[in-house]
Amino acid sequence: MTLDPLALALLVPVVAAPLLVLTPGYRASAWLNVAASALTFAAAASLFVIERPLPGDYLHIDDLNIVFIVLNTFVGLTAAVFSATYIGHELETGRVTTASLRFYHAMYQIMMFGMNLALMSNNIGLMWVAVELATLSTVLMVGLYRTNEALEAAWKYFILGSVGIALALFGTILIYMSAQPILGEGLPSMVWTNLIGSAALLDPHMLNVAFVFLLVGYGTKVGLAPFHAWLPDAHAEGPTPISAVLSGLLLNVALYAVLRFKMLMAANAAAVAPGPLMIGLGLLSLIFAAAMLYRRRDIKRLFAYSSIEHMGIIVFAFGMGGPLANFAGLLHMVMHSLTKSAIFFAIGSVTQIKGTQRLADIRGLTHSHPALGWALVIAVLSIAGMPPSGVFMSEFLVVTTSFSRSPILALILVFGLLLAFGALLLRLTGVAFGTPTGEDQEMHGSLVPLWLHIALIVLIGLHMPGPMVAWFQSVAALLG
Amino acid sequence: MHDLSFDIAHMLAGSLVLVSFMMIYQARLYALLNAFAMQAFLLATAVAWQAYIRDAPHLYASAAIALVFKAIIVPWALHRMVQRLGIHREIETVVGVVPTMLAGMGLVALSILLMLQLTETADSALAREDLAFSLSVILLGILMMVTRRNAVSQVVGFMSLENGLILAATGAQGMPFVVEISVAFSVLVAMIVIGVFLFRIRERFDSVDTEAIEQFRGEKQA
Amino acid sequence: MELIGAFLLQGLQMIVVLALAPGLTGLVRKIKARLTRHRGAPVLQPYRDLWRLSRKEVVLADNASWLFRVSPYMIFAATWVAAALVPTFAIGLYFSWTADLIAIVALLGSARFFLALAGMDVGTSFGGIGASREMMIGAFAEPAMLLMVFTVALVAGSTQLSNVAAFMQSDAVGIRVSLGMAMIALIIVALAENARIPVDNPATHLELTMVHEAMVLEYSGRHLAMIEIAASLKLILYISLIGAIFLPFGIGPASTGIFGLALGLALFLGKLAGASLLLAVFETSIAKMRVFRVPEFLGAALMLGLLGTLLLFVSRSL
Amino acid sequence: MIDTVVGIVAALLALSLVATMLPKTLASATLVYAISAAGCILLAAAAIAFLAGSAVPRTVVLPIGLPWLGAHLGMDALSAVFLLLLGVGGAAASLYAVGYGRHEAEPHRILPFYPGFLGAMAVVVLAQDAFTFLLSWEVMSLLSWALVLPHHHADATRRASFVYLTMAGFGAMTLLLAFGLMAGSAGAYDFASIREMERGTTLAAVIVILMLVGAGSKAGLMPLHVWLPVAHPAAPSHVSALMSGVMTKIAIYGFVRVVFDLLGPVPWWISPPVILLGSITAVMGILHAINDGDSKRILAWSTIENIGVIFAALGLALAFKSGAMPGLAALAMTAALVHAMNHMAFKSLLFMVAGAVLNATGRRDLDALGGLIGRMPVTAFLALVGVMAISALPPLNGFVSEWLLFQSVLQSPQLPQPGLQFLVPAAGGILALTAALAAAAFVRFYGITFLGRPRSEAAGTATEVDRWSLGAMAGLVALCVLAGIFPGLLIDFVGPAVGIATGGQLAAQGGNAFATLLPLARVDSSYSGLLVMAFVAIAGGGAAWVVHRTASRAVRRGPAWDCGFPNADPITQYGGGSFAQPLRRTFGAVIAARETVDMPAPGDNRPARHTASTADLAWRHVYDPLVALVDSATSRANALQFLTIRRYLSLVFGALIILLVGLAIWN
Repeated sequence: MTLDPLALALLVPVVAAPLLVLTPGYRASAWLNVAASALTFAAAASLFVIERPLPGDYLHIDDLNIVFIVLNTFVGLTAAVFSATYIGHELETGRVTTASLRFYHAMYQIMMFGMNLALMSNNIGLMWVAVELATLSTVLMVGLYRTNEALEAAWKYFILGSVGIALALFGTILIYMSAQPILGEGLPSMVWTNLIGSAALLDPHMLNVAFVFLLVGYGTKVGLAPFHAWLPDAHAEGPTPISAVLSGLLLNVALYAVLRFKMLMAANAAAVAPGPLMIGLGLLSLIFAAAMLYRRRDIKRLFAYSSIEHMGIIVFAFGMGGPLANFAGLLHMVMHSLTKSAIFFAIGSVTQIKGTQRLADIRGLTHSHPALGWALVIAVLSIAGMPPSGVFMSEFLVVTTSFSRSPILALILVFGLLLAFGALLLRLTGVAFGTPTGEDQEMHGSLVPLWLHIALIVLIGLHMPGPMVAWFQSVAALLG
Repeated sequence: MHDLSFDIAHMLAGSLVLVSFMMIYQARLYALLNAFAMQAFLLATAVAWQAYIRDAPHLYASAAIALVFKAIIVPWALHRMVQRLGIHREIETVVGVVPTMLAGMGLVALSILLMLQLTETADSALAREDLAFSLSVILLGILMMVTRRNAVSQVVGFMSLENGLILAATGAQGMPFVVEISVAFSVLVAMIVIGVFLFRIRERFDSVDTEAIEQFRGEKQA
Repeated sequence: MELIGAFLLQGLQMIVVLALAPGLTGLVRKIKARLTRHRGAPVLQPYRDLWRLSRKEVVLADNASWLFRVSPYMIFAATWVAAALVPTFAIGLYFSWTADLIAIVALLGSARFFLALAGMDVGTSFGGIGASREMMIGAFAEPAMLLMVFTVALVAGSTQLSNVAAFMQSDAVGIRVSLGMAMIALIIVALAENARIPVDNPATHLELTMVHEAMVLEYSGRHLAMIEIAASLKLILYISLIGAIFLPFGIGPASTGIFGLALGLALFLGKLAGASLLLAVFETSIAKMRVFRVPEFLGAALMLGLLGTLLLFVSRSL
Repeated sequence: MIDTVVGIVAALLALSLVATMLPKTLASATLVYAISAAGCILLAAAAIAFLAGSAVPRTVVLPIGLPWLGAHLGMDALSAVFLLLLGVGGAAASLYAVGYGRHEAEPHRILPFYPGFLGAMAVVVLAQDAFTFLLSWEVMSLLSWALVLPHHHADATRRASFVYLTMAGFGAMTLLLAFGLMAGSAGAYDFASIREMERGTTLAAVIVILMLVGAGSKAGLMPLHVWLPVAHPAAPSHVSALMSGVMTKIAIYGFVRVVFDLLGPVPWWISPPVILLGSITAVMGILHAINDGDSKRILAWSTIENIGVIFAALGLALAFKSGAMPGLAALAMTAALVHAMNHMAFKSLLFMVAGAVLNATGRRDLDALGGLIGRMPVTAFLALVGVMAISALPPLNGFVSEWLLFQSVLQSPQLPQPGLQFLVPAAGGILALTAALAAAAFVRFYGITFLGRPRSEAAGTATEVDRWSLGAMAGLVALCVLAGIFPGLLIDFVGPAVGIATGGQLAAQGGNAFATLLPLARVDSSYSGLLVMAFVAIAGGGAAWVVHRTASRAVRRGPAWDCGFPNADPITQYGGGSFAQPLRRTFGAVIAARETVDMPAPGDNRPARHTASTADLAWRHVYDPLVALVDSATSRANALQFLTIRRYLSLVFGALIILLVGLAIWN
């Protein structure tokens, strides 16, 4: 197999991981980590220019996953940069050891490998394996700090994740069994392109059961209520760059899996329509998360719940279906990845400055650290759906299109959005304004990734580049 | 293929479900572990049988894994643990055995109902019933996880869940990755067991005094 | 030529109201005195008072501002213009379209506005009492007045007083309940606006009961003269307003010859005399009410005005 | 034409970005405000040119916003009228800010948002598609939110900003729903195709209600007004002037644009709610204004009142329009638009006055002011014109719009529906009451602030404000007077916009003799501000001249008459509370007025206390319960954060089982 970008995007992390384990000194490994991520991103980005390889039994590239892959590698890069400037301080405060840092960087690459593999795989079995790989690696990173809370979080994540894994596997097996009579035994019946090609022939009842299991299994990773329990703690107790990656990427990967199978369902007329299920789960997650936002005392948990909320919105949008809603869903997903990871970058610096994650101890950031504070304000307002971020555009599309189709659902959606908006605004007002309190250590984390993300958010919100629109529209058509 | 082989496979699969019920029925940990070992053994046999009747040699591998790892090592390890934690006498069920049994019945009924709705195809008779059995094993496994307090019994529950998965995977004709999957799951289980060992997890699963947990929750409850 | 005539008539109208105003006040006082078996001051006394006041020096409070000194003239001017726009003995005067009934109400409103401000300027508590109570009275009197205007305008189809008077003279309008209600409303408003019993007592200087007098307490000399004459202008305005709307007989168009106008003038004087008699009788026969009963009193006027308006629709839809 | 306008707007928005990089010096503040003022003047000029000339409306499409749609920007008469309003108000506020801004502690918290706020409002007016409209609407809310926050150290300010942006978000969501209904699921978002679309009357009515809520929450319609009384005192005064004088009118624009222009025919029965809501808002707003003790909050309440008046006029126009009487609809609509213009002028002026007083004394509470007419004579004079205008006294502009409104109320018998025939005069009565109460409120405002004796040290030592501020205020005063004595010009100006909205138009007024208003030839009710002004001037001046010539002109100064009870304490003057007492007692029920007297027992020589308080029923009956509800609900939901893993697992399991059972049943 020649060294095409796909292979590169997968090989680089695989090669980098052992290197990182061996590299002495965390600085070197940190920047090596950055370099590897940069290389991966370059490889992924080159997928735009070169013509796409034909789908094989294991890997393939189409309009849908290329968006995910590029986004994934990009945020992976920025997160790596942030982590490189951030993690050193953790060493000074003694929260981590050099050894665990090596391990951390290696795991970072393995996680990137898992996610890229999951996104590129043309094979539902391979996708399953890859998602699990990514999950397990993140589990280990969540537990990095070895505090009781961290272990608690990691353990919770691990157990719920494992059950999710099992259920997803059963769904995968069912899909295989439904395909096996048509596509024959063995690998062919697991190849995505074959499946979608002959979706109409598959046994609808089998598909239904399979979809339920896949939805629950992968939905656990997406963090949909009521399968969300691992998410807030995992975000709150792990290292902040990992929280950024979790919210920005892992959720997307799981969502991608759900979308794939949704397409399969949609392609089979006799099967149960996946829409209502997704709409229900989406609204449930939205309302639930919005309600939970009010009582948060920990800034990272706050935004973890906001991730659940936005996953709810996205799943709702895809559940509604139709070109506009799907477009909105994709856009919202991209925007959420960029914005939420930006927010976690900001929070990383904030927690280092204030030496705490308690919301009550963080005050007047725009006063004490204007560059950081205002960035946080912009990012939070963007995630809350304020223009000129793309989130506003996607929410505009979702609400306007769904209201004329099914008013009740739209009203529930709007209610949830307002609830969440109020909560975020309440917290933001406290955090960003007023007279600063608490300790004020120097800031290590770099602001470059943060502002870069914000620039992208605003740019896309005001003027989406043509090619991007083209993909989104074709993908929206694919999703049906 | 003659019918006998079907019937044997069928019988083995059914007996897995039976053993799951036995596990639910067992309140004491030692008995539970023994039951689980039995289930693992049955699974190994079932997989081996599938390997034989379909002459799919790679399945022998996963049969072996099931036998060695799950029927022997893990039960033994858990046995040790129970002794170490000194919990072999505790009654660990959250809800009484009878309601749990009834719930189990319901689950089996549900899974059979679901699987019988599948459209009849040529050779899917066995597949359908196999699926029904493995689905019920899976559901019973989760049921066990949620109705037992103790970490060990929950590990056992998880593993019986996974038994059901392996059963389904082997039942699916010519499914790739079965061996890899069983390996992956063995690793998973190993990690769980180690985890239970390392941080004496039982409180983290569940405990009588909730205070002990909440001091590990990031946010104290107001 | 006739333009000059029109100007003359308009001027005459302005002069007439200005000239008659103090006399009217004097007349009312005289009758009241008689009714209470006093001899009373001569009818022409107000003219003498004004003359004397205007010759006295002005005593200003130390912290009185320019507003305090300007207000009397503003009040006088606003009231006078308003009064001059109400048809007294002739309609269709040259400038009659300058302001309709709504504008006249608003002009009186601005007079009240300045009076209240002037009351607050010196910074004694009396001024405050007066201003606050005056504004409360105004807050009820103006809407009542406007609702009355609605009723009339809905009948006459215009808020232009000349048209209203002309329409009222025409036999298109019979006796209407709503018009009666409007008239009562207008009378109540008139009593309140002119600080008459039962709302206020023009003769008292007992602090707790007075409203108008409390505001002008600090005024003296020519300023006081201006305020006084403005007050009497207001009185004559309301009387001629009632006359123009509800007893429009005798008010001829400006084009009628000298005799028509003379007749109109004579009738106008008659109306004034009758009105002052009624007013005096009314005032002597009832007592002043507590300040916080005033809203109820004026609220009644408001209700009457609204009722009148609504009844119109009923009678129309019948 | 439109290109230049878009250019100016773009420049304003760009200025915001530039302002973030400017050094924190006085010069940069002056620069930003000066450029903003210039931009606003240009906008106003462009609008005037558009209205005066017969330029054809043209739309430009920028590659911004929805990719397949782009941002449609265009200008028609309606946009031009509000662009003019924005330009004038913005220019005045900016000029004022050149002087006033000097006193800001943290100018870098204002400058980056100020020009952008102006620009965003302009875009709202120019937007020709739903997305651009809502985008700029939200940006407008966002930047104004940031502009409320400069004094963020005060808790009240932060709370105000929170309340404000939450209400704004709510309003935006309702607008989103409204446009969702208008555009349909296919997403035909540009105004042109929204106009084309056919829709049932019920749907139209729903949209009107949604617009009423959405635009009303921005304009300050009850019970969505709660943000105004908190946000306006918190914001710097020139921002308050903009928000109150201009932004609320942009909200009005949104309502007019959608309900009258885009929506097509609406059922008549939707107009009574609008009229009723408007009138109630008006009277409630002014009642609160009378009873409030904070100068800027008084003005905020009075803004609510005027918004109510405007909405009542709009409702009337709606009624006439649905009754197929374009001429009368035009009369009501003219009243609404002219009143919007006038309110922009005098409300901005009064907020500037309040700001000047705040600068000079540092106090906003009436009971600490007084006697400023001596210390700041020019401000006092300008303020006097302002309060006369807002109290609708002839010959100023406030009276013109009120007069037009009453004239259109008087046409209610023409309406076919008896319900409206009864409702409209009643509403007219309420509006008359409102006008009278407004006079009372502003006598109180002016009298206690500027007249009497100083009630505090600060008030006693105040000094006149800078020339820039005075210049801006003087300009607005000139506008109030001109619009009062030459109303015809203004009416002719808004004519085409009225035509767009109602399909009818008033006869041209500009040419009438002595600038007389004669809106309906059929009923020749007329009013000439010019002549009234002239007569009053002649009469007053003449009287003064005669008296001073013929009689004495002697003046002696002496102490005020104290009734033999010498007490120099300025506290003995009537204060805000005591002035409001009669009306508070009369209307106590609707403003939840409470008076408590604490009378010490005989022999006890502590002072007796009298405290009076009023409350906003909207808070008491809508928002506080809502907050409590959210509070309890969330705290109950919060338990889910603290479950054990086994319970979480059972959640997953339960969900799975439910789904499977559902599936089994579905098959």
